[in-house]
Parts: sequence; C-alpha cells; structure tokens
Amino acid sequence: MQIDRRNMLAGMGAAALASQVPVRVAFGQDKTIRFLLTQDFTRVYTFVTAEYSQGQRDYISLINERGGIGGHKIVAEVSDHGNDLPRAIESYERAKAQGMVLVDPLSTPVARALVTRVLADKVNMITAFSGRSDAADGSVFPYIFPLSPNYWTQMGLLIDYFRQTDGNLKGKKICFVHIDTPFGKEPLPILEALRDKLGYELQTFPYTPPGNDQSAIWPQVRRARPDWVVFWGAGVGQTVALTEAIRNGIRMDRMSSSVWLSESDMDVVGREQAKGVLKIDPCVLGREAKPIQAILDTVVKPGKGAGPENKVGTVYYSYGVMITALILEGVRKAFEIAPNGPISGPWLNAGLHAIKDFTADGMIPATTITTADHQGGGKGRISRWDGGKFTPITDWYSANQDVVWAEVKKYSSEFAKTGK
Amino acid sequence: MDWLLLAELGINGIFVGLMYGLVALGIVLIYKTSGLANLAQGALAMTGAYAAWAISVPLGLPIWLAIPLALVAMFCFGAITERLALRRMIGQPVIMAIMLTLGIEIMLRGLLPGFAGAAVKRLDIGIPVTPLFVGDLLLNRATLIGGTVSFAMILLSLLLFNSRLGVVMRAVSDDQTASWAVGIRVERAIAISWGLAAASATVAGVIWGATQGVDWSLSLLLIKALAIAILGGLDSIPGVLIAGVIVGVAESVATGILDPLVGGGTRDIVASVIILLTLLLKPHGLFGREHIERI
Amino acid sequence: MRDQNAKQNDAMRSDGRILECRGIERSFGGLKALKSVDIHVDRGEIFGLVGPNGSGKTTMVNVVTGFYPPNAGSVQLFGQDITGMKPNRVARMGVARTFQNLALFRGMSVLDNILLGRHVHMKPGALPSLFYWLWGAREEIAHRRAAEDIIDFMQLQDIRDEPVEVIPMGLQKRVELARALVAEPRFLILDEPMAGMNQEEKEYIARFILDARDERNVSILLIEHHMDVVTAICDRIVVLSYGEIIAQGEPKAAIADPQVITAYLGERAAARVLQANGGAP
Amino acid sequence: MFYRRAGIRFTRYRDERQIWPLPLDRRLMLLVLLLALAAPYLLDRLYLVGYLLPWLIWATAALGLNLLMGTAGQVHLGYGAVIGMGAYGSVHLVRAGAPLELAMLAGGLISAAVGIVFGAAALRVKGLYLAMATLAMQYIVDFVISHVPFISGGSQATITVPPVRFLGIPIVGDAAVYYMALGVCIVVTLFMLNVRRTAFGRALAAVREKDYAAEVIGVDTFRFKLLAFWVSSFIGGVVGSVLAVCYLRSISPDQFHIELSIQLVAMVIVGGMGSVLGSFFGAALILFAPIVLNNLIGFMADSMDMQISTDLRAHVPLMLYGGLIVGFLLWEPLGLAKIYNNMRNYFLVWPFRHAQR
Repeated sequence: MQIDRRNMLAGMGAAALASQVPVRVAFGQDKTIRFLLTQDFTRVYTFVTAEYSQGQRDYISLINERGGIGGHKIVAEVSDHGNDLPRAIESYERAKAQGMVLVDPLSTPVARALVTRVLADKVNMITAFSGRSDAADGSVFPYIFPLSPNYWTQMGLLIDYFRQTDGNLKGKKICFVHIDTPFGKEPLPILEALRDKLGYELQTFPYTPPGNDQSAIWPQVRRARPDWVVFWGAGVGQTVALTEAIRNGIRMDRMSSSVWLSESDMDVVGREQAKGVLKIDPCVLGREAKPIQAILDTVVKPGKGAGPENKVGTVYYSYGVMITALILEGVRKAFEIAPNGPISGPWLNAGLHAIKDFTADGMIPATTITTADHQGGGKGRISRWDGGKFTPITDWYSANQDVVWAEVKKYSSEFAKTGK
Repeated sequence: MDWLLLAELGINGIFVGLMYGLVALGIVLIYKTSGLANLAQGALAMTGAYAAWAISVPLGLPIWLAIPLALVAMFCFGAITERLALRRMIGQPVIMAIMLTLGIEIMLRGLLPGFAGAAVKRLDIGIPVTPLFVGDLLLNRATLIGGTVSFAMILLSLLLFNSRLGVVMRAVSDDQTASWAVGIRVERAIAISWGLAAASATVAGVIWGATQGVDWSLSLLLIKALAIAILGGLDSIPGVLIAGVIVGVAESVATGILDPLVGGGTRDIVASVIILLTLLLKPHGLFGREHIERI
Repeated sequence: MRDQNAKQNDAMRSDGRILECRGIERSFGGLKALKSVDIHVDRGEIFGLVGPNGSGKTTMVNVVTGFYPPNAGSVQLFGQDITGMKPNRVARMGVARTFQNLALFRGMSVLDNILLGRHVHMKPGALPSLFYWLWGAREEIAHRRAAEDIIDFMQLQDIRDEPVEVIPMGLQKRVELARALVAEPRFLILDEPMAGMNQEEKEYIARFILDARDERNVSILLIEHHMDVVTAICDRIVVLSYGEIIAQGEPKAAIADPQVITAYLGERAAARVLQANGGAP
Repeated sequence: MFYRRAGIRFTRYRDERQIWPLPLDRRLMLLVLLLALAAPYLLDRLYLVGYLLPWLIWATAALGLNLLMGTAGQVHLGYGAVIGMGAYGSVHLVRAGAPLELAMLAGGLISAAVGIVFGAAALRVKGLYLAMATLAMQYIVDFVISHVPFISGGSQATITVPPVRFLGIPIVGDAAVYYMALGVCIVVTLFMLNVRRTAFGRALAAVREKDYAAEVIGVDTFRFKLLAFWVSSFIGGVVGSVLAVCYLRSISPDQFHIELSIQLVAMVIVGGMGSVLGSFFGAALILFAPIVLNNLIGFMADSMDMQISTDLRAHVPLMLYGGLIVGFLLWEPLGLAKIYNNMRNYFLVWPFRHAQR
C-alpha cells in the first residue's frame, strides 16, 4: 500500500512533467504569431469569459482558415488564471518565453498586476472592458490597449443619452447602484463631474461583492424615486439587481447598465419581465454582422467552433469577436509597415497604432487608434432589451469625452510621476 | 429619519435572516452531534440548488417533483460524505476536520460549475415578482415566502429533536462515549445529522437560488450562516431563529444607515463583526452551553 | 525576580511552613467541592492527601497551584500570600506538580519534555532562536546538563530520544516526575503518581520520591490511593471526604479512624470491619 | 547504501543538537543551497520568475503561518490579511522615500501589531472558535484596506511599487529580486529550524499540546500565545513587503483576500503541520498543481483532440485543489513531509527493513 501510493504519486509527477515538455517543443515552429489568452474562467469573471473566449477563438479560426495573415498562423494559447496572480504571472512568463507578442487577461486585478511587466517587456496587453481606465492614455501606457470605450466613457455616453431623452437633467435624480469594488466605484468621478456640469442629483448605493444579496438596497432606491437608475456590476450582481428592481416595481425603461449585460442574464431574470432595460453596445450584436456570418459559414458549420453553436452571436461572444478583429487588424497593419517582421511586441505595437477607421465590415463603429488615444474614439450606442434581443435605439455616438479625458490625464500623469 | 424605510428594511431583514438561518441550521445540526463546524455548508446549499435545477431543467421534471427528489439525493449525499470522509477524522485534532470540510467546499465549488456550467442559472419555483404593497410598505414576495418556509423548517427540526430520533441525537451530542456504551449507534446518528444538514441546505439553496439565480456565489452564504450559528450558540436550534433575525435585521439596517456614512457596502462586515463580538464577549453565544474543561 | 523571591522566602520561612491553606472554599455551580479546608505542609515532610474519589483532593491541589482561585480562604506559600496567583507564577516560586492523568506533551521526545521542565530557569524568546549560534546555543547546552542529571537520577537514559507517546504508562509517569524534578522545585505536588502501576513499579516510584526528598531537599504533597504506600512513606496525612477534613495526623492512626473507613467503604461495610477488629481500630 | 546512520556518535551536546545531525543531510542541504544560489545562471527566466520566485515567497509565508499553526497550535484563517497589512505598510513607506530595509522591518512591525489583535482573540477562545474569529477578522481587515483610501490608494486602488534599493543595492532585474526573496527565505527558514531546538519552540509546543500543563511548569501561556502571533505576523509582514516589491510590483486589496489565507493554510496542511521542509513541499504543490494540471489538460485537449468543455476544463484546478486538501487530510494527515520522512527512513536502514521505526 505504502509503495503503491508512492508509485502512484511518482506516476502523477511524471505525467505532470511530461505535460510541461511539449509546450517547449512548440517553440520551434515559425510562421506563427502567438497570443496569450489567459483569462479567468473559474472565479470572478466566469459569467463572461467562456463566451468571450469562444468569440475570440472562433474569429482566430476564421482568419487561420482563410490562410492566416501575411502567411502566418495565429496561435492563441488559452488558459485559466482564476484571477490568481501567481498563475497569471506564470502563464505570462511561459508564453513570453515562447515569443508571445500579445496578452489579453480580461481581468482587472491581473491586468493591473501585469502593467509594470508588459511595459518593461514590450508586450502588448489588451484590457478591453477591464483594467485601468486611464490606460486609454497611450502616451503613458504605450503597450496597453483598451481598444474599447472605458467605463468613464460608457458612463459619459449614458448620461448623455439621459440628457437627450429628458432634454435637460437639471433637478433630475440619478441613482447609481454599484458593486463595492474598484470596478464599481470607477465611474464615480465622472458622475460627480457631470453632476456639477449638468445639475442633476446623484445618489449612490454600494453593495457588497459579488452582489448576490441586494434585498436591502432596492427599497431605498425605490424610496429615492429616481428618474434614472444606473446599475453597475457583473455576473450575479447584475441579475440580482434587475430581479430586485422588478420586485420593487422600478420601471425597466429607466434602468441602464454598462456593457456587462447579456441574454443569459435576461434568461435568469425572466425575458419578459426585464423588457425595456438599457445597456451600452460597443459593437453590433447578434448574428447579422458580417464577421459573425463568416464565422458561421467557415468555422461553425464544418464543426470547428470553439463552443456550443447557440452561443454564437451572443453579447459577450460578439465582444470577443470585436476585440479580436481589432487585434488582427493591428497584425495586418503591422505586416503593411514591416512585412518581414521580425515578429515581436514592438512590431505588433506599431501595427496596433496604425489602425485607422476600422469597422470590421460594419460590426463596430469606425475606430482609430493613435499613440495618444488607445480607446479608439470612445464611440458606442445605447440598446434596449425588447424581450428577445437587445435592439439599438441610438446611432454610434461619443459624448462627454472632454470630462473623460480630463480624468484619464489626471490618473495617467500620476502614474507617470510615481509609478516609474 | 425615514421610519417607513426603516420598517421596510427591518421586515425585509427578518425574513432574509430566517433564510440565512436555514443554512445555519445545518451547521448547528452537525455541531450538535459531532462537535465540529461544517465549513462546507454554503457549498452544500449550492449543491442542493444545482441538484434541484438539474432535475427540473435538463431532466425536464416539474419543479414540485424536482425539489423532493433533490432533497432525497442531497440527504444521501450528506450521509455519504460523512461516511467516506468525516468519519475517518475521528480522533484527529478538530482543526483537521474543519479543514476537511473546507476542502470539500472548494471541491464542490469546482465540481458543480465545472460539470453543470458556470453561468448563472434560473430556478423558477413560481414565486410572482410583482411588488406586494401593504399600505405604503412594500414587501418582497420572494423573501417573504423564503423566510416563512425557513421558519417552518427550523420549527420542524425543533420538533424532530423531541422525537425518538431526536433523543438519540441529543444523547450523542451530550456524550459520545456514553451513548456508545448504552448501545446508541453514534456513527449512524452523526451520518443522519449530516444528511439532515444537507437536506436543509438544499431547501435553503432552492430558496436562495430562486431569488438570486443558481451559481457558485450561493456558497458565500456560509459566512452569514456562521455568524448566525455562533451568535445563537453552536448547539442551539432556537438560537438559530433568534440569531437569524438579529443578523438579518442588523445587516439590512446597516445597509440603510451605515452604507451612506461609510460610502461602502457594509453588509458583509456586519456578519464578521457579529462573529468577532460574540466570540470576544460571550464565546458560547446567546443560547449555547458552556463546556467546562477538566484537568 | 526569582532570586529576590527566594531570599524573601528564606527570611520568612522561620516557622518552617511550606504551605499554609486556611478556610479554603470552592464550588462549581451548585456543588461545594471544598468546605472550609485547612491544611499545611511543613518543610522537608512528605504530606499525604487521601480520600475517596470525588472528595476534593485534586480540587485542593488545583486551588494551591492557581487553576481554581478559591471562593474563600487564603493560600500561603513559603510565607507569602499567593491566593489567586496565576499557575505559571506559582510555578516560578518553586512549585512543581504532576497530574493524575498524565500531562506529557505528545509529539515531543522524552528529552524535550524534561528540558521543558527547565523553562522557569530559561529566558525563552524569539531572538535567542534567531541568533542561535550567538545567543541561544550556550543556554541550551547549560540546561541540557541539568536535564541529563535528572535523566540519570530517574534512570531514563535509554528512552531519552523516544517520543513520549510510545513508551509504556509506567515510564511516562516517571518522565513526568522527572520533568517536575528538573525544575529544582522546593515544593512538589504529586497527584496519584502510582495510579495503575504494579507492585514493582510502585516501589520504584516510592524510592524516587524518598530520594527526591532526601537528596534534593524537596517538600512533597502526595495524593495517593494505595494505602500501603501512603502509610509507608508519608509523615503525616489529611483525609478528605465530600470536601471536608474527616481525619488527620500520623498515617496509620488516621486511616484507621472509623469515619475514614465509613467514607471509603460505606456505613454497613464499615460497621462489619469495625466489628471484626473488635470495635476498636 | 550511502544514506547511513550507523557509526555516527556524538561526544558533545552541541553536535547532537545540530539542525542536521547526519552528514548526508548536511551535504544535501549544502547542495540545495548552492543550486539555489546559482539558479539565476542555470535556469530559464520562465522558471526563475514563474516558479522559483513565487515558490520561495509563498514558502516563506507558509513557514510564518506554520510557526503559529504547526508549532503553537493556534488556528489562523486570516494570515492573508496580516500579509496584506505588511505589504501596504512597507509599500507606502517606500513610496514616501524610506529605504527598503527599514520599510520591510516597519511592515513587519505593522503586521505584528495587527497580529496581536488577532492574538487577543486567541486568549479568549481556541480551536474551532479561534478559526471563526480569525476568519471574521480577515474580512474586517479586507474591508478596512479597501475602504480607507489612505491605505488602498484612492479610487484606482492600485499602488505601484517604485524602484527600490536594499542596503544600497538597487533591486532591479530578475536576479536581484530573486536573491532578495532567497535571502529572506533563508533567514526565516533558519529561524524556524532553530525554534524547534530552543526553549522558545518547546514552550510553544507545550502551549499547543496542553496549555494547563504548560502553565504548571511555568510557561506563561498568555504571553507565549501572544508572542507566537507576534512573531508569526512579523514574518508575515516581511513576506508581504517581499511579495509586493519582488513579485507583485503593484498591489491592490483583492490580492490579500480570504483566498490567500486559505491557500496558505492548505500549504501548511498539505506540507505537514509543524514541518519546515513540509512548508516548502506544500507551497510547491498548492502553487503549481493547478498550473501544471492546466497545462496538462491543455496538452491533452490539443494533442489527443479530446473534447473537454471550457467550463469543465477551467474548473479542474479548483476540484484538484480541494481534492488535495481532502486527500491529504484523509490519507496522510502529516502531509508531504511525512511521505518524505518515510522514504528517508526507508533508505536510512536499507536493507535492514526490520530496523525501521
């Protein structure tokens, strides 16, 4: 028995070591561009990662099916970091040793912990819908790319939509219900700055993460009789917020969230009951968009899809496609600038900075990345849940960018001053 | 001060507290027989909710059938867990057994979302969502029903402890060796207490799953349940009722009064502060028995 | 600190009293475990505390060593009032004790258990451990010598490195006695040191107790059930029953007291014994 | 065999009380030390920064916790919070311009002060109740860290560590960072080894085993419990500053949550309570098992074309992590250190198995 157990342990150890080897072998192949998609599948961002990652991988498969870019295949290493820093850093270092040029951690804490590393290592990091909002300032964070409207911009868009709808926000009341984490508190400076400018009344309600119990919050929101409610959370916090709002009889068409709201959330809340709720779209959702159609034809139909077919075209899937399309446009540009490489972080960096008026066949608003603006213009639109899908109710627009950029500059300059 | 709001929060707190109390009930049941705190109780509630969901949605059985089936399955699961894992820890330091339950908690948190999918699942047990007004007071139907069911369950377990089985379990909780000597099957009693704990966790999981959706975050009920169990006294079932209401109201009111002052979500801290204060001021809780150590 | 105490004590010990307890009362809940008990131990004597189970002997010892502060009464040790003093402070005054149901530290070797007995003479802390080579080593080795002396005295040489939990009960009792003696106490309390031993082992322990008194100048309070041992080695005894003193004095006389026989055997059996002895002890 | 105990006799107490009385153990340790010193020149950066560095840091933390849990027998489910306080304290000081060596000590002292508060609970309750009390305190400290802007650093709640110097040497680059962590690890390891053979360690063990018996031989259990919390928290604080400076490089409140505490407790248990070597084993297993497993599954999915759903694949490490804790508690409660000892004992007397004990 003693010996058996020891043998078993030894066997397990050998198997584990064996698994470490092949990754080193793969290093030898050339004509590849390596991305590291280490994301949180298990802990905090479970609600988004699976679909987001599926979109990313399907789009990469699509491009690879079409022969890659510049004769190179895209190799995406997908792994789980579970929001745990040692694991994230290990997979980062491992992938870097293999020549990885881009990492997308899709996690605010991990992105923050990697900032100093990627800046030093000259590896491009995508922080779409996560990470530091001030990373939009490309002059301070040359290797960090949000590539999407950050939370400050999203809040700016929302407030502007409220203003458009009501004509004037003077004397109106906005309730901000948010998860009590840095992510949840992030829009506060913008809300306060815009309050001073537009003259609305602001009331904030923090709830403890992850927000599975908000029963004491919403009676207060109801009593505050708000004109608009913005709820800012993720995963279970979002569905609970909506359910409690419904239970408290708050009008759905006066409620809005950030980009973090999806069909599956609506399934949990109840598709009919949630009718009317608003969210922000950074890209076209659903299956109509051309890239999604192409994926359905070339990747999903032959059975090469990375996940269940019914997830194709969902909200977070679309985000994954959108971000990957932008990244690969960067790769394309990089080949235009330097066709012979060598493929490296700075090489891709130049490409990403050259993205100009890219729309991904109409899937996203025209996006231009410059050395100063890594956000890509800050355009988005508002859409409304109609019981079956999110339908856009505005055009692409951007708003309040002056306030947002003042805030960005404030934090990025502080980082530049003390962080280095 | 908005008294109406306070009243609303207070009522809400009572019912939510009872719902927490149902999770705490399992901790007390297990402590009463085997003298250890089950840190997997939150995960058991999560497992129960997943079980009810799995029977009702993928298998397509009606919910009124799914819940009893889940209860039976979870009772067996609890008893088997005790048989296969906890029983082997007899004679080990208590911290080892506690860590074992923590290990089970982590494992369950991996197993269920791993096999059933990590996304939040809807568990509809037919509670209407339309608001219910009593005068100007809004009552939350989900918590109202959940709290009432929990209250009934806790009362039921009190009755159980006066039955024949209850007498056996009380004897075991009093003195394991002595019960063993008079022919009580101590192991069986402990296994039953685990089964009952898992079953009550299932009811709690279903109720909570119906109000918030089913996902891993149900396992976070643990900390509130611990606060209630410790405040009430780890071996007292009436303590669960009273402490449940206290913790629920304290949390609810803290959210209304403290949050604006601190500018943060104080809800979770309330449970922690209650645990700490109880242990420092009255370690055996409001109704717990004090053990005298013999030298 | 200790030296100062010792000097003070020497000065105050003119009457030769080691321990003087007056009017000790102690109850647990509703149960009165001790009802106004007076006992004293003289210098250099082996004092026996006997009585049936549950008569309050161990409680009395726990009162003396500071575990249960008395509800009423006073405890004087070496002429100093120690009523309500914490056990570790009492130990530092030169009191060592053993326990009825063994209190050795599992997971440690016999040697380490005995070295722990030297605790009151050492200055343990984190820094001597951090700077072991500069600071801790010398102290450790000095005390090791004292421990080895006791190991020789108690004849424990060959089990020195064994973990305490694997050695037989009789030896464990001996190790506990060694741990008490290594502290160089002036007053030793032994709570049933011979419980569960056979005749040979009992004789061994009795010899150690006498040697400890004669060679090491220790006064001893002994709780024991084996009356043969009590009568053989105690100078004076007190018999407790239900928390009250029912007899005291020279051992043979005290245990022959009718009240004592009644307490041990019950009324009817006692009557029979007394009859057999011709109505008189 | 080469691994012999026969024929080794000591004539001085000092020699017998050596940390490693067997020459072979000593040589082995020397070899390990030399390898550790040469690691930056031998290993690929991936292994240095991705494996060795976190291993050293987490093992040091596990040692600190082991002093409390293994040696002194006090359960502590809030060690992550203690480490966090040390990390924040020292990073703030470094940012204010204090030299790292001072900031590290100050971080240790801050943690020790917090640790004493945790310890105060230990004076009232023990065992199960102490576990609950420390758990509650973990949450409270978490809350304080993230809700006091003065500590967490404002709305972004991330503080970057500026470049630092230790005793005048700039801590820049992988090697310097590694040696720094190695140095702290060696000091703590030696301290822990010495604790076991001095009066301090014996007194703590006495408190752990039977506190009333400890009292009666003159151990002030009150004082030694607090001292254990103090020392262990001090180590935690120092580890916290090493963690922040050498590894994380920017700290935010969620890095010191309950997960870290549980991870450390798991390391102590899996490694072996009270065992110094075990802390290293435990840290390695808990830290790397999920990583290795993740790579293993990825490899299997890629090369053998196995269809594993993302959800399942992603949750396997969590199952494994829980499974390890459960498995060790059930089958080898003394942890990996015990398995190592079994093997060592086997070779010590080989081929005379009957002489094993």
